[in-house]
Amino acid sequence: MDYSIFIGGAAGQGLDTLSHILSKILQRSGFYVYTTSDYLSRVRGGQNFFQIRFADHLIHSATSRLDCIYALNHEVLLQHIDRLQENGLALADEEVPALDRLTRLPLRAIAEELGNVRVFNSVGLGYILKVFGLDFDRAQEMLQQIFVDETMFELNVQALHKGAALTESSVPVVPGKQRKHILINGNNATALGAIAAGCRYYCGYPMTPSSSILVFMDAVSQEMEIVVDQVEDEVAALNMALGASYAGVRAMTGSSGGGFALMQEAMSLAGIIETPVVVINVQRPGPATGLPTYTEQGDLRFVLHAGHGEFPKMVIALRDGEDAFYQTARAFNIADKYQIPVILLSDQYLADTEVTLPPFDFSKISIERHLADAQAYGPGTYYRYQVTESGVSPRLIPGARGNSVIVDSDEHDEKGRIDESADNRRTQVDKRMRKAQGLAQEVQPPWEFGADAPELLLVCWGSLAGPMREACDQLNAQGLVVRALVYGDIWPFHTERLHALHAQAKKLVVVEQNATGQFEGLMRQEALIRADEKLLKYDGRQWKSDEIVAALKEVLS
Amino acid sequence: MDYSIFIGGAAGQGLDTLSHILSKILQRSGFYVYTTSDYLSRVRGGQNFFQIRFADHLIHSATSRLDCIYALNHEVLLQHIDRLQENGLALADEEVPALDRLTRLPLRAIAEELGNVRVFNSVGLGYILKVFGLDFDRAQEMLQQIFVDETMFELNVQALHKGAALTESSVPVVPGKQRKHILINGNNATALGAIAAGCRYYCGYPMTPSSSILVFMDAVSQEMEIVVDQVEDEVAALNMALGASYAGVRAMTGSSGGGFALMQEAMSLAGIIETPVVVINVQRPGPATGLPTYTEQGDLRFVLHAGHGEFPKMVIALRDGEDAFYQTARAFNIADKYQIPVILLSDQYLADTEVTLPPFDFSKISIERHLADAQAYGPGTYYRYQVTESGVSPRLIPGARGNSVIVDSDEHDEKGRIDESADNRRTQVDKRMRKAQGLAQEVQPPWEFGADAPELLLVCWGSLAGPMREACDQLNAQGLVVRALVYGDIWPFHTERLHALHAQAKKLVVVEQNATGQFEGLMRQEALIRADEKLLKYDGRQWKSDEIVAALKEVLS
Amino acid sequence: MTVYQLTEETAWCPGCGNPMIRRAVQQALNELGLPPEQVVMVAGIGQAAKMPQYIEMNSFTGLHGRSLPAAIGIKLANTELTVIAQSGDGDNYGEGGNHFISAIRRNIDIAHFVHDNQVYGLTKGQASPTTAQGQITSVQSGGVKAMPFHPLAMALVTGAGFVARGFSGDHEQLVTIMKAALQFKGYALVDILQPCVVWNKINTFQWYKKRVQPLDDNHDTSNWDFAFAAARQWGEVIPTGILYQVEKPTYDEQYGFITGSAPLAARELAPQQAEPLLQRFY
Amino acid sequence: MTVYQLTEETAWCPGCGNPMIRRAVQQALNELGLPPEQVVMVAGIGQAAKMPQYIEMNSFTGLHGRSLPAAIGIKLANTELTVIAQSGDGDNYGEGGNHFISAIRRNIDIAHFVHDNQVYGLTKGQASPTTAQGQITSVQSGGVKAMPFHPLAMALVTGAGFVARGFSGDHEQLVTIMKAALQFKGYALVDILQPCVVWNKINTFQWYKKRVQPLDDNHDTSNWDFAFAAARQWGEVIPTGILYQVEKPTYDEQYGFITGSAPLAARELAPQQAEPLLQRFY
Ligand SMILES: Cc1ncc(C[n+]2csc(CCOP(=O)(O)OP(=O)(O)O)c2C)c(N)n1
Ligand SMILES: Cc1ncc(C[n+]2csc(CCOP(=O)(O)OP(=O)(O)O)c2C)c(N)n1
Ligand code: SF4
Ligand code: SF4
Ligand SMILES: [Mg+2]
Ligand SMILES: [Mg+2]
Repeated sequence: MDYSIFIGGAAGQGLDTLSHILSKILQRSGFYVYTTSDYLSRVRGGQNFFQIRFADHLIHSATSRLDCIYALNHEVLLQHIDRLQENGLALADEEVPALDRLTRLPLRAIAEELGNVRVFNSVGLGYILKVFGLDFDRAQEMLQQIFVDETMFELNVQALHKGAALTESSVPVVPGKQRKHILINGNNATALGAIAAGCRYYCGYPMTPSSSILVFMDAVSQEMEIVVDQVEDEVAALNMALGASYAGVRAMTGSSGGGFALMQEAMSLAGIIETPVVVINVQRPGPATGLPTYTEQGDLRFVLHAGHGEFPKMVIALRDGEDAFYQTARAFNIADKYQIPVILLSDQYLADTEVTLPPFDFSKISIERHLADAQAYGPGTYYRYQVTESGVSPRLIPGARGNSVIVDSDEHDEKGRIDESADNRRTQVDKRMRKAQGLAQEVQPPWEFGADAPELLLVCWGSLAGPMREACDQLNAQGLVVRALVYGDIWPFHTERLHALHAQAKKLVVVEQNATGQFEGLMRQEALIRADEKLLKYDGRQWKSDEIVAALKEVLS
Repeated sequence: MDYSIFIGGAAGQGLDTLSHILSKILQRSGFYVYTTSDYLSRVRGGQNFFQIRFADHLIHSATSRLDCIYALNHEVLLQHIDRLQENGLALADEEVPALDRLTRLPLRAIAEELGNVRVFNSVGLGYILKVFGLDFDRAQEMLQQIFVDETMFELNVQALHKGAALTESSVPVVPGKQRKHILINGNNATALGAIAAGCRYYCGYPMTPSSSILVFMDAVSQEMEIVVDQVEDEVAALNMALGASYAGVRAMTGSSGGGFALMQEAMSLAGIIETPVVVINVQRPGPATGLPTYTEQGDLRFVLHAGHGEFPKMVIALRDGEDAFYQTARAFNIADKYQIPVILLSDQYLADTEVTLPPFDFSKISIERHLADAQAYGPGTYYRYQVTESGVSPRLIPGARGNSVIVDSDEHDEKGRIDESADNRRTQVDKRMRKAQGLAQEVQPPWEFGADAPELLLVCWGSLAGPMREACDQLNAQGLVVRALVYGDIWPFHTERLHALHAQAKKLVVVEQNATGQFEGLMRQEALIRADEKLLKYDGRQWKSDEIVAALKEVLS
Repeated sequence: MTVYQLTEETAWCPGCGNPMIRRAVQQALNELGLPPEQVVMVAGIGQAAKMPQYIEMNSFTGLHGRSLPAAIGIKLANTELTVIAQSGDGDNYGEGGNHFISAIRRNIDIAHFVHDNQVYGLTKGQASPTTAQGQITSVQSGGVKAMPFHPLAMALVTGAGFVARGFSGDHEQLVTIMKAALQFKGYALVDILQPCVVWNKINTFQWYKKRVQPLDDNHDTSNWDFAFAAARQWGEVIPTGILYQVEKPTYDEQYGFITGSAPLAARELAPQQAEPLLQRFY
Repeated sequence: MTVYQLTEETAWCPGCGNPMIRRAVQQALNELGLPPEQVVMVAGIGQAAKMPQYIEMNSFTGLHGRSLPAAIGIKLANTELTVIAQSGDGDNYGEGGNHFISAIRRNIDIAHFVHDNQVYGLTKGQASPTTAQGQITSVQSGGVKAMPFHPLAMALVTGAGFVARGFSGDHEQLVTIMKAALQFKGYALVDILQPCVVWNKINTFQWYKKRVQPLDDNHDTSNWDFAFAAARQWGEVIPTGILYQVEKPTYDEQYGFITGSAPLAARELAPQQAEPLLQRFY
């Protein structure tokens, strides 16, 4: 069992609420849910849509085919009706012009009859629930949560039932069995990961699609005792986070490409003052403003080479909600251990897509601060940049009696004082760069899916994990012998498995969500391996599993 | 004939004036001159020095060995006396403690006798001129230029002669014959190139070592009718330059790494609005503040991947003063032709080193604006982002009656209006990216020096050109069969000659002025060629030709 | 009226103040008879900054917070252009705060129209620098902690020669102010109170309507103290109109060569004209 | 006196005002008996910003223009620290202009000491935002075209609770001001007039000396209008001292949880404390 319901219309027509309610009902009814959204950069109007896929088995991607379309206007219907499955159902209000295969319902009429046009969507919801034979108790529960006002709640419940009364259950649905999953999007998972890791300071400047991290952090700020701050600009943001980290708290900031661009100088500062910090770039298509509400993996190389000058850093691409949670928490440990900036690379697709996942296991998170013991240092004996074999110097935070904690953006000596001599420069560069050796040990291999001795090796990274995983399954099911590598840790770069599988496979295809194949370039640079083919998508819409399959077949044929 | 004179002391002791006068005397006496400087980031004190090399043949590098040291204090003398040649001369005032091989002179005593301690250095200058049998007329000419005040001029001339009277000419010097050369540093050459190219707008925020471009541009602003503006910050700078360029003038801005870092978002803006602009990054060692007055090639990859999102750009590393002039002028043509940002990559070494060069040939500069003809467009028929085969759209500037010139940082349609559809996105990305094909045709091959069928291939880029050229000559003279490739155009990357020579040579060694071998990584990425060895220097001091020779011999042995 | 045509569709919400401001700009430009090829509108990013999308004219829509730098570059390159920087409060007083100060200090000859809805509209209602202290938003769920920014008082203190406050709901006054700003030689700030019906439920149309009070037509616009007091008035009464208007030398004209003959953008370029500069290096 | 030790050597020029300011900071810290482990000095980049190099204390020398953001981050992470942001006029009013406005609006509890030599010292004498209009420099060979920035007036207009002007040549007053600023709960601005003997030949020690005039010790520091007038006075007489001092709620304390018990930086971290947040997603 595996269905996709499409909800489309203009911004401001309540699509998001409807989609949220329906997704939650499906989750609470025990299905696996995967809800993607497609919205324009505007507050009202335009053509937006949500696509809710649900199934009785694990799912990892949106699909092109639709089983049900609920359209709030004519345009959106026309744009997507081609994707409707043979037995699919297209629904719209009577006001929408007639169309082949379209069922027109008196949604508005019923709502008006009930005395409030705004319950329009609840009529539609009732209809859909009924068609799929879904649980009305769950629906009522959700409506209660959303509509705090008792009369509005009652009205919506009535609308629900009026809608249901218009039809019969007609689509075969097996009862959902997965009762314990959470439904969460990537940004919230990231925020939870940060909080679990003990992040006490999060600041940022609003920027789609990163803003919801700021929103979530703010919402729990008091409860979790986290300083959450909307600041004057992104230049300030990273400098502030570094100040907070220097003073001893775990600190993080985030933005999308344009805001991340404004953090470049401070990124470099993190490098030389060796102050840990976690920064997330939730990518959207560029350049500049680009497509603010769509998705892309276009900042990979920009992020990899962020900041002027040379210093060790780590770059981790988040692959799905679960990964977002655990990797974000891990990022703080690595940042602290090596006293470096760790950059998380996410994207709008991962940020906004809501997926059912096993509840995150907070007991798996450990907090490793790697702070030095102030007691160990007699007065005046502490040197912030002490030269060590690992390149990591003992880190104290201000407050140690008798010892100053001095950080400086100029090249400095062990104590933290400006020293422009050639000898000192070499010593300190070498010290900082030695951290790269330890860091290389931390790198986790890419995820692998599919057949063991592959003829075809697929390589991708980040949020393509889900679609790729499904595509890989489908390809293998169709008789190809395919294995997929999905990179999470991007830098340092992991080469071992890539070399091994490349040696086995006849063909290597890289799949990316950008126009230039940025990861493929990195692969050439680090592994001297060139892809045989590159599948690149850069229209702002995420690869779906079936699209990958189709595109692959085309290049292979 | 080939001598190096060292002038060292503390900031504020007039080293720069002395060095400038001596360099000019040597230039005007017909020698080839190569003056490097080594100064700390402070206005007073510390240990700074200048090194003036002059010869009767072309020279391209500083050298380690010194023929004359003029030291204004004990410390600087101690630090450098080891570099003095066997017959070399070390000079200092009597107040400096005695030292083996040091000639102590009554510099201060004579100056005081003349009634002004500040003529101290002219006594020293007189001594040096005499020792090397140099022309006193030239000296007087220079003093006149520097000391506008008649009494000060007279006093300095007297000092000069008093100094000369202390010694005899002892160093064999052949008369210089090269009368037509200019003496110029890289930043001034760059500024001249920009002005020759018709740059009408230059803005920036002071930042060592880029500031002198701003200073020069300001000095000639009225004469050349160029708007030169010190602005509030580097974020503003590039946005302003883009505004100016949109309005129709050739515009440029510049900074060093930290300031360049603040221009990242606007770099990306240039990419999507397709507005030509030239930006120079005069590199200094990072990260962050780093070594503000020293040199490094540490920003290569940062610059290459500047700006979030994907868009075509060109990166040109300047190799010497002449190259700085011609390439800067060329950058404007390429920026205009492809409507892209062109980034010039210089560094403190090139910026500050003063070299005698053949006068720049302004008749070789052509100005190619590639502007469309407003007359060709009937009312409402002009589309700023018209889709073309080359990817380059006709460019009008505001002022065309009946047609609006619309640029937008959002993804836009041909007219310049926001269009977030997938189709339009692909169309516009493809259009922009097609420019890369034309751009690839513009790429100039790297410079080549040395033996024809090399056993050893040396590869470097940018300001290492000079030292590398000399090193290459020396190695070949010593019987090795060496050829050097010196990259100027960095992006798009030129591979043909590299592949050809790599196939011939037994060994490939990359020489860079950074700690991680950034260019070598690019070579792996673009040519799948890994260097056999990397010679990396990252102490802020430029490779000298003899140092390259020595380091090479070590890795080869 | 065929110039400065307005698009039929916009992405603005019904009830939003932006369309009103658009009408006012259009009318001001038309009444002044400015030929559209001589006018450029520069915007940042935000709801207000979508303005150039919806008027047929030369435009430069750049980065969030950076409309002023781009506008300055344009003006210096071609002083014959009438340059309008048009953007939101977040854009100009938040991300672009440093440019705002600097534009005033420069007294560059541009008209600066700020749509001040006291909120970040496009990004869904976070506090802007002009949001009241204590106001609750999606990211300030505990209420805004910072004190609000006072653009007009700031401008006056920093030496602005033209300072005005408009209201999207007072069309006629707004047109008058805009015309004066466009004709003013020097930097002219017009802070325009604008309701955002979706994200700002405090400073609604009614809220503004009740408070705005046009200044007496005959008040002395050269009286700085009066203007300063009016700029700082923000309560039951919010004075609107041209608070202050006194010309002083502009940045652009101080370049000397910039005006006269052709605009810089139209001057001939000849490399050899620069050759005499070589003399400095012989 | 063994705490806050001064280094013997500095890179400052003989005659520079910076060493005087250093002595004043040291004395103020010592007289207040602030334990050095509880104090952090934050600087940007510039001659003034070298200060932390030359005093033995906790310090964070960050980026040019960014001392305030770093200082704010530090304060929010540990409200028990006394945080001093100490940097130049270029740093704070030029590159860092946006942070300056924002720090004032936040009323964050830090002391802000600006060495105002009306020039960019470290980079060799270009105009800073406080350089007088018309003054000639290496990059403004035709004279500065922009009007100067007025930090004190700006701060008052933007709601600062503590605004003072010092002079590096009046040691005693400077120490008094600094002590008050350090003890003030909230953002405290001290603009310190400081001669730069190398790059500013106009605003010399003598120039300042002739003009500075300490305010009457007993003047009412809660009188905003008086303070504003004094802030704007810049001519034959330049009033110095604490112009204004009135406490209001600070940004930090508005977080509620931030004060009390241990500073944030010292609180225990336990991942499982966050587990209840999962409830929101069932
Ligand atoms: C560097 C950068 N940061 C953040 C954003 C996201 N952003 C776009 S518009 C906006 C706020 C708009 O507020 P305002 O300027 O007041 O305009 P309004 O939408 O209210 O008209 C923000 C934060 C961006 N585009 N670029
Ligand atoms: C991003 C950036 N831009 C420019 C610089 C170069 N810079 C260093 S200090 C300085 C000016 C310092 O002036 P001010 O803050 O007044 O300090 P002063 O030296 O006068 O004490 C500048 C422009 C820099 N370090 N970083
Ligand atoms: S969200 Fe607010 S500012 Fe934006 S269009 Fe709607 S009403 Fe106007
Ligand atoms: S240059 Fe000026 S500010 Fe810098 S140390 Fe010298 S006198 Fe002081
Ligand atoms: Mg707004
Ligand atoms: Mg200064």
